[in-house]
Amino acid sequence: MENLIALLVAAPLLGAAVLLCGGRRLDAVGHLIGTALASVSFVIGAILFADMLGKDAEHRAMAQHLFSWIPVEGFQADVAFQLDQLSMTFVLLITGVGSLIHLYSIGYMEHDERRRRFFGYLNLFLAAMLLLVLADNYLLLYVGWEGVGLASYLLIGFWQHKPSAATAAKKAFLVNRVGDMGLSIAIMLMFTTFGTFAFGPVLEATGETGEGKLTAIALMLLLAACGKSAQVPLQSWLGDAMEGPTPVSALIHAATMVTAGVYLIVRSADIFNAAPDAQLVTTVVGAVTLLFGAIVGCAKDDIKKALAGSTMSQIGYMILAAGLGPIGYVFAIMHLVTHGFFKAGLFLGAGSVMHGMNDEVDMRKYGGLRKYMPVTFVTFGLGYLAIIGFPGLSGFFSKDKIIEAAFAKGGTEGWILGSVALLGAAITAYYMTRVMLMTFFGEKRWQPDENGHEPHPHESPRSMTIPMIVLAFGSVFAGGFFSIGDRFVHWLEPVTEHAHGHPPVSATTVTLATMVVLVIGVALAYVQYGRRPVPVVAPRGSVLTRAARRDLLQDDFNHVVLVRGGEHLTRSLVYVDHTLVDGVVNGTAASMGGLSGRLRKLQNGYARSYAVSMFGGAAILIAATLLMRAV
Amino acid sequence: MSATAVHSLWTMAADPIDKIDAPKIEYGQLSPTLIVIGAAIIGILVEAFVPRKSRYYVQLFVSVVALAAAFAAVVGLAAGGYGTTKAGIAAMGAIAVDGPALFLQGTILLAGVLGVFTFAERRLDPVAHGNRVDSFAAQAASVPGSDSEQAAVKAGFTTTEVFPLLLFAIGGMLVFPSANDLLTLFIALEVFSLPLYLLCAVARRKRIMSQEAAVKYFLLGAFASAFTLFGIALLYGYAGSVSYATIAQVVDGTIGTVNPALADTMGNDALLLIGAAMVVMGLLFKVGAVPFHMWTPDVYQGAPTPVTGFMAAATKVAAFGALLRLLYVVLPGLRWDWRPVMMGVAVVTMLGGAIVAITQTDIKRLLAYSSIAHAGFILAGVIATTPDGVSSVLFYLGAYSFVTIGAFAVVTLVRDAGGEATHLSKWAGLGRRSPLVAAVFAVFLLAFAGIPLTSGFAGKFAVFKAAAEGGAGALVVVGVISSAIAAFFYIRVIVLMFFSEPRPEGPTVAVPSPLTMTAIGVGVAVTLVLGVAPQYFLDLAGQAGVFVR
Amino acid sequence: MSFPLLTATAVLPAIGAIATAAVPAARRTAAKWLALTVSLATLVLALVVLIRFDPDGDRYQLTESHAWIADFGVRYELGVDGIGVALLALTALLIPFVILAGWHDADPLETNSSRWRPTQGFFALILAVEAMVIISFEATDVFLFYIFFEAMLIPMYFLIGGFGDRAHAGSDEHAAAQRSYAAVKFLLYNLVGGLIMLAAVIGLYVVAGNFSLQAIAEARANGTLDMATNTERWLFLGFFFAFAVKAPLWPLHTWLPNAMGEATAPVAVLITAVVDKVGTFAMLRFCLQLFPEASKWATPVILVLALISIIYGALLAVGQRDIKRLVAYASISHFGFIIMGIFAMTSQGQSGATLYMVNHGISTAALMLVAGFLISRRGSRLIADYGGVQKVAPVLAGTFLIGSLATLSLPGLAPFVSEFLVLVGTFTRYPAIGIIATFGIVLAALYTLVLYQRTMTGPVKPEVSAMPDLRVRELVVVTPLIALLIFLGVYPKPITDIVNPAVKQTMSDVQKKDPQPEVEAAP
Amino acid sequence: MNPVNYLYLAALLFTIGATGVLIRRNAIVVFMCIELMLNACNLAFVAFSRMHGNLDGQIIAFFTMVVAAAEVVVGLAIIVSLFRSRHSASVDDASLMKL
Repeated sequence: MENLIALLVAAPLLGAAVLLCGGRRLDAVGHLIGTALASVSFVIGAILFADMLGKDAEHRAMAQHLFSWIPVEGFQADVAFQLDQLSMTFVLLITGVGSLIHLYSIGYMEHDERRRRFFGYLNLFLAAMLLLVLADNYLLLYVGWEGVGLASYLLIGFWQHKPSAATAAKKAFLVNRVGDMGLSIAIMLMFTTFGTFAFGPVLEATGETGEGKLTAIALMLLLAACGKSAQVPLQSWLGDAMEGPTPVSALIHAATMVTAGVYLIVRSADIFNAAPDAQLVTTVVGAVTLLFGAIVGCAKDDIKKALAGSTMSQIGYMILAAGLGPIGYVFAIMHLVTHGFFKAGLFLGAGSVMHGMNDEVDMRKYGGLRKYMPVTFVTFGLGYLAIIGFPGLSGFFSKDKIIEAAFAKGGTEGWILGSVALLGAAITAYYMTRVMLMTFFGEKRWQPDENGHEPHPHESPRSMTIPMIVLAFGSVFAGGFFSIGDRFVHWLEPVTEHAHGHPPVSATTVTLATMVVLVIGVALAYVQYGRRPVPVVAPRGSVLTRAARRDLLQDDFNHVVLVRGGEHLTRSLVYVDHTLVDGVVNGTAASMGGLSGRLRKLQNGYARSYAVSMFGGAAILIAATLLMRAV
Repeated sequence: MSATAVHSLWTMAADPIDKIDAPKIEYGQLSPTLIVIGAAIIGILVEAFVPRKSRYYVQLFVSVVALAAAFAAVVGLAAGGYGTTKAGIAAMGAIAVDGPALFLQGTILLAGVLGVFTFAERRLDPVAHGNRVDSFAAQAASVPGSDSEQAAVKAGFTTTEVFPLLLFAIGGMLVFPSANDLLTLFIALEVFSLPLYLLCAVARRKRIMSQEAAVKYFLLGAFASAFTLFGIALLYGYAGSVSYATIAQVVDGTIGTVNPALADTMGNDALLLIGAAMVVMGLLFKVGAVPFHMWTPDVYQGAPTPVTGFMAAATKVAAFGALLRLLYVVLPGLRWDWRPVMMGVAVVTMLGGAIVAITQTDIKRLLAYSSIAHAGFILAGVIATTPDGVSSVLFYLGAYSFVTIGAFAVVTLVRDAGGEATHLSKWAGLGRRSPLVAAVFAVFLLAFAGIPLTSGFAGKFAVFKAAAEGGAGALVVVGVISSAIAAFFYIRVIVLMFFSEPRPEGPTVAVPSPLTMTAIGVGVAVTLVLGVAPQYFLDLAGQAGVFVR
Repeated sequence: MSFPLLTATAVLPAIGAIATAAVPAARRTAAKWLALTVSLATLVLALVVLIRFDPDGDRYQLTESHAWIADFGVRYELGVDGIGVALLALTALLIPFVILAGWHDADPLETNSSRWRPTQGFFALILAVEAMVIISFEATDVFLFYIFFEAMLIPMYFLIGGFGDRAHAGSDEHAAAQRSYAAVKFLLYNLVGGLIMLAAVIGLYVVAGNFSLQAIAEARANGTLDMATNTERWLFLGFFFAFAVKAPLWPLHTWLPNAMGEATAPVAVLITAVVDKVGTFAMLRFCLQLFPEASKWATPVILVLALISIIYGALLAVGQRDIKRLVAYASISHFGFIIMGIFAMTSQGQSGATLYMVNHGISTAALMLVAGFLISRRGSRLIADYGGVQKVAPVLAGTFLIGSLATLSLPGLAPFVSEFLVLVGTFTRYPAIGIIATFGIVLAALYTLVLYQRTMTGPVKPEVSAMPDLRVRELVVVTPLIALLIFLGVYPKPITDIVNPAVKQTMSDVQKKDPQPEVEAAP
Repeated sequence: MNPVNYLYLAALLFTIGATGVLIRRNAIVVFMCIELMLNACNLAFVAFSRMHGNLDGQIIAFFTMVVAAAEVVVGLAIIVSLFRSRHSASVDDASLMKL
C-alpha cells in the first residue's frame, strides 16, 4: 500500500511532463490526458483512503521513503512521503476538487488554442500540491510549497498577452517568495536547533528547547503561511491573481493552494502549542484578515474579486482557528474542506456566468441571470447558503465551530476574537447576498460592448455544469456529514490532538448569535441591492468603500514604499556602481596617464637638459652614497 | 708589465737592463675577444682591398664566421671548465675568465649573430636602381638628399663598414663584463661605445634623426664616460691600484695601504664612495637607468632599427655584466652603502620607465621605455647580492636580449612609403592584415609584459625571487606594481593590432629574407622555450653564477 | 608509469586548439566540427576521470609528478580531489555546448580578406581556454596553477575583444571601442590581481622553499613549517585578492558586466561558468589549505563582502536595461553565495559552495545561451526592445523561463540544492548573515521574473513578430542543460558523494568543526 | 707643495668642463668641454700616481689620451656630418625627437 503514495504525485507529474514537452501533436487529446491522470491520482487516493479506514485509528499513518535527496555531512534531506489522516484529507480534497475542475476546464477552455498547456500546468499544480501535503520533512514540503507557487504563477499569467495578467503573476510569485523566505529561515532554525527538519524528530523534540527558539520558528512558519494563504500583510496578491482563468481561481486560489498555510500551521501544531506568543500572533493575523477580506469583498464589483475577498476572509477564519491550538485545529481543517467545496462551487458558478456573458466580470452589468442559467443559479445559490452558514449546510457547521472555539480561547482575547468572528460572519452574509442579488436578481443591466456584441447569456455545457452540481452537493452535505457524531474530529484527532473548547457562554448561545448576525447581514444587503435597482455605474461611495475598492489602500502603500523606493534604490546603485566603484579604477588609470603625460614633458629633446639630469643624478647618487655612510 | 718594474726602470736609468720580462698572455682564454677583434680588422682590410660589389658578401661571411668561431671558443672554454670548476685571470690580471664572463660573452655573441643578420637584411626596402639596399646609408658621408648621395645610390654604394664596426663593438662588449681592472673596463667601454655612436648615424631613411640620435648619444656617452674615468681616478687614488682584486682587498681592509704617510688620501673613504658612485653612474648610463636614461628613447628612435635592436640587447648585457662584477667583486665590502642607493635607482627606473611608456605613440620609443623598465627589474636582481641574484640576472639578460632583437626585427618589417612605419597609429589592424607577424609581435610583447609561458615571466620570476630571498621584498612589490602598469601599454599595442580596424592607407608588411626570418624565428623560439622549459638555462646561469676574485 | 590521464585531459584540447587554428581559411566548417569533436573527446576523457576517481580513496588521485623547474622549486604535479574532479567534469561538459552555441558567432562578415581567419581563431581560443582551465583545476603545484591561472587571460582576452557581440547599440566604431574597453578592463583587472598574487607566490617560496601544495599543507599541518602570523596574512591576502578579482567579489566586480555584456553569449558563458570558477575553486583549494589561520582571520570581512555581493549584485541586476549585463550582475550575486559558502567553514556551506559552482555553471549557461539565441534573432541586447516573444516563439520562451527559474533557484532545480546548503551552512555559524543573505532569493525572483515579463509576455512587439522559434542546433544545446538542471535538482547525490570527502578534508585543514545542534533529536 | 692641491685643481677643471657641457650650445665647444673633463681626470691620475709612487696612474693617462683622440675622430665625424646636413652645430637645434 505505501508504495502507492508516490504514484499519487507521479501521475499528475507525468501528465505535466507529457503535456508540456509533447508539443502540438498532443493538442487534440491534451485535455483528456490531463483530466485522466488527475482522476487516476484521485482514484489512488480513494484506494489509500479505503485502506486507511480499514485500520484502527492509531495505525493509519503510512510512510514511503524513496531516496536520500541531499546527503551532506551532518545534513540529511530525504525524498520521503508520509500519509496520515491530515495528509489524506488534503489528498482527497486536492485530487477530488482537482479532477472536477479539470473536467470543468475542458469546456471552459474549449476555445483557447493553448488548452494543452493549461492542462499541463494544472497537472503540475496537482503534483506540487500533493508533494506539499505528502512530504515527511519541511525541506521537501518547501519544494512542493514553491512548486505550487510556480504553478500558480504560470496559471495566473496564463493569458500572458494581457500585461495585467503577467504583472499579477509576477506579483503573486514575489509576494509568495517573501513568505518562502520565512519558511526557509524556519527550516534553517530547525536545522540549527534540532539538527534535522523531518516532521517526526522535530515535532518530538519541541519539548527539549527554549520557547524563544520555538516562537521564532513558529513566527517564520506563520510568515510563510501568510504569503501562501494571502493573510495580512502578504494578502495583496490574491485579488490580482483573479486575472487567471476562473478554474484556476477555483482550484488554486480558493480550494487548495491558498489553504496550504493552514496545513503548515496545523502540521506544525506541536511547535505552535509550545509557543503561545506565536499562537496569539496567528489568531490576530487570522482575525484581521477575516475582517479585511470581508470588507474588501463588500466593495468589489468584479465578481471574482469579491469572491477573492471572501476567500481571504474565510482563510482568515481557518488561520484564526489554527491559532487557537488544539481546540481549533480540527475545525480549521474542517472549515478548510467545506470551504473547498462551496468556494470552488461559487467560483465555478462565477466562471459559468462569465462564460455566458462574454467574460464580463462586472456584476453591475449582470442582473436577473437566474432566468438564463438555472443550473448555475441553483448551484451558486447553494454555495451561497453554505458560505453564509445557513443552518444545515456545510458552512454552518464548520464556521459555527470556529466561532465557538474563538470564544473558548477564554479571557479578553476570547471575547475579542469571538466577536470579530461573529462580525465577520455578518459581513460575509452581507457581501455574499450582495453578490447573489447583483448577479441573479433584479433585471438585466448588460449592454452591447463597444463592438456591438450584445451578450447572450446561456447555460454552460455539461462538462461545466456537472462539476458545479457535484460541488454543490458537497457544499450542502459535507458539513453535516462531518459533524454528525464528530466524525471529522475523531478522524483527525490522532494527528492533531483535539481538546474540547469551553466557551464562556453556551454553544447554543453562540449559534443563535451567529444566526442573528447572519440575518442582519442578509437584510442589510437586501435593503441595499434587492429593493432598489443597482446602478450600472458604481456610485462614488463612502471613504471606506473607496478604500475597500482599492484593497484598503495597501496596494498603494506597496507601490509607494516598495516599488518606487526600490526603483530609486536600484537606480542610485547603478549610478554608484558606475561612478564610484568603477570610477575609482578608471580614475587611477586616468591619473596614471596624466602623470605619464607630465613626466613625458621632461623628455624635451635637448641634449643639454639630458646632461643636466645626468649631472643631477650623479650628484644625488654621490650624495646618497655619502649619506648612507654618514647614517 | 707590472708597475713596479717600470718604476725601477724610471728611477735608476743608469745601469742597462739585460732583459724585459715580457707580459704573459693566455691566448686561449682570450680567444673569443681576439677572434672578434681580429675579424674586425680583417673587415677593415676587406673594405680597403675587396671590390665594392663583393664586399657585402665577404663582410657578412667574415662576421658570421668570426662570431660563430668566437662562440665556439666560448663554449670550448666553458666545456674546459672555466667558470664552473676553474676560473682564469688572463692578461696579467686584466681579464677575468669566469662563469658570468663566459655566459654573458656567449649571450652577446649570439645577439651579435642575430644583429649581423638584421644588419644584412636587404629585401625590405624597394630595389633602388637595380640593386638591393639595406637599412644603412649609401654613403654616410654625403649630405642626405644631396646630389652626391643620389650618385652614391645610383652607383649602388652601401655602407659595408657597418660590419667591422659591429664587430669592434662586439669585441668591446666581450671585454666589458670580463674586465678585471678599471682601466680595461674604461677602454672596453670606449671600444664598444664609439662604433655604436657611428652606427647610429648611418641610417638610410630619416638620416637627420639618425644623426641627431648619434650626436646626442655621443655627447652624453662621452660625458658619462668622463664621469666614469674621474671615478676610476678617485678609486685609484683610494687604493693605489686599478685592479679589482687590490681595491676589493683595500676596501675589506685585508691589506693595509702602501704608504701611511698619505693617510689623508689613501684609504680615504670619501674617495672610495665618490669614485665608486661615479663609476657606477657610468654603468647605469649604459644600462639606461633613471635618471641616466634620457638618451635611450631618442637614440632608440633615431638609430637604424637593426642597430637599435642590437644595441638594446647587447649593450644591456655587457653593461649589466660589468655592473655585476663591479658590485660583487670590487665593492661587496661596501654593500651596505650602495644597496639602498641602488634600490632607490631600481625603484625610480621601474616606475619611471613603465609610467612614461603609457603615453608613447612611437613603437620604437615605446620599446625604449620598456627597456628602461626592464633595466629596473634587472637591477632588482642585482641588488639581491646573492649567487642566486647573479644567476637570475644572467638568465634575465639572456632571455631579454632575444626578445628585444626579435621585437625590433619585427619593427623593421612594418613599412610604408617613408620607410618603417613606427607610429603606433599605423599599426592599427595589423592583426587583420598579416596575422602571423602581428601574432609574433604579440608574443614578444607578452614576453615583455612577463605573461607566464614566456621567457619574460621566467626571468621576472627569477629576479624577483632572488630579490625577495635577498631581503628586498619591497622591490618585489614595486616591481609587481610597475609590471602591472607596464602591462597596460603592451596590451594597448595588442589591442591596436588586433581589435581596431585596419586603416586603408595603413603600412604594408615586407616579406623579409631568411636572415631576418632567422632572427625573428630564433627570438620566438627562445622566448617560448625559456618560458616553458627554462630549467636547462637556469642551470647554466646557476653554474655561471660565481665570480672569480 | 601509468597513462597520464589528467595530462591528457588538458593536452587534448590544447592540441585541438592548434589543429583548429591551422585549418585553412576556406574550410571554416571543418574547423568548427574539429573543435566540436575535440571538445567531445575531452568530455569523454573527463568522464573517464570521473569514473576512475574513487570518492573514498586518497585525497588526490590520478596524481602525476615530474621535475620541471628545479631552480624555482617547481614540479609538474597534477592530481584531483572531489572538488577538482567535479569542476573538471563541469568544464569539459560545458565547452561542447559553448562551441555549438557559438557555431555562427565567428563567421566573418566580409569574406574578402583571405588570411584573416576569425572562425578558426575563435574555436581554437575556446579550446585553449578549456585546456588551461582544466589544468588549473588539476594542478597541485602552486606555481603550475599560477602559470595557467595567468595564461588563460590571454585567450579569454582575445575572445572578448576580438569576437564581440554583434548585437549592439550604436555604430561599429562605438561597438569596437566598447569591446576593446571591456577586453582591456578584463585583462588589467585580472592581471593586476595575478601580479599581486605573483608577489605572494614568491613570498610563499621564500617561506616554504617549494610549491607543492601537499608538501606545504602537510608541513603546515604537522607544524614543521610555521609562518609568522603576519607573513601568513599577507600571503593569504595576496592570493585571495587575485581569486576575488577572478570570482569576482564586490568591489572588484566591475569588469564582469562589461566583459559579459560585450562578449558573445557563449564567451560570456565561458567567462562566468568556467573561467571564474577557477577563482572560487582556488579559494577552497589554496587559500584554505595553505593559510588556514589567515583564512579564519579574514573570514568576517570576506563574509561581509560576500553578503554585499549577494544583495548588491541582485539589486543592480534589477536595475539593468541590458539582458546580458543583467545576467552578469546576477552572477555576481551568485558568486557572493559561493564565497559565503566557502568561508562559512561548515561542511554544508562548503559542499554547497562546490555544488553551487557546478549548478551555477549549468544554469547560467542555460539562461545565457538562450538569451544569446534571443539576442541574435532581434539584434539587440536591450530588454525594452522585446515583448510578447512567448507568443511567437513559445519553446524559446519556455527554455528561457526554465533558465530564469533555475537562476532564482526554484526548488526542484539544481541551484536550489546548493543555495539552500550554502544558506544553512552559513546560518548555523552566522545566523544574522544567513538571514540577510536569504533576502537574496526574493531579489533573485524579482530580477528574473521582471526580465521574463518584459521580454516574453505582453503584447507582441512588431520587431519580434517574425521571430523564429529555436532551431534544432539550439535545442540540442539547451535541452541537455535543462535536463541536467532538473536531474541534479532531484538527485544531486552523485555529485555530493564525490564532493563530501574532499570537503571533510578541507574542514580538517582549517581545523573547524560544524556547530552541533543544541538538541540531539531522535533520528 | 701638497700634491692634494693638484687634486683640487683636477676637480675644479672637471667641474668647469661639466658646467661647460651643461651651458654651451655649440656641439664643438661642448665636445671640447668633455675633453677638458678627460684631461682633468688625467691630472688626477698623474697626481695620484705621484702620491702612490707607482706608475699606473701615468700609464693610464696615456691610455686616456689615446681614447680622447679616438673620441675626437668619431665625435668630429658625427658632428660635422650633422652640421653639413642642417648647417648648424647647435645641439639645441638637434631636437627633432622628444617626448
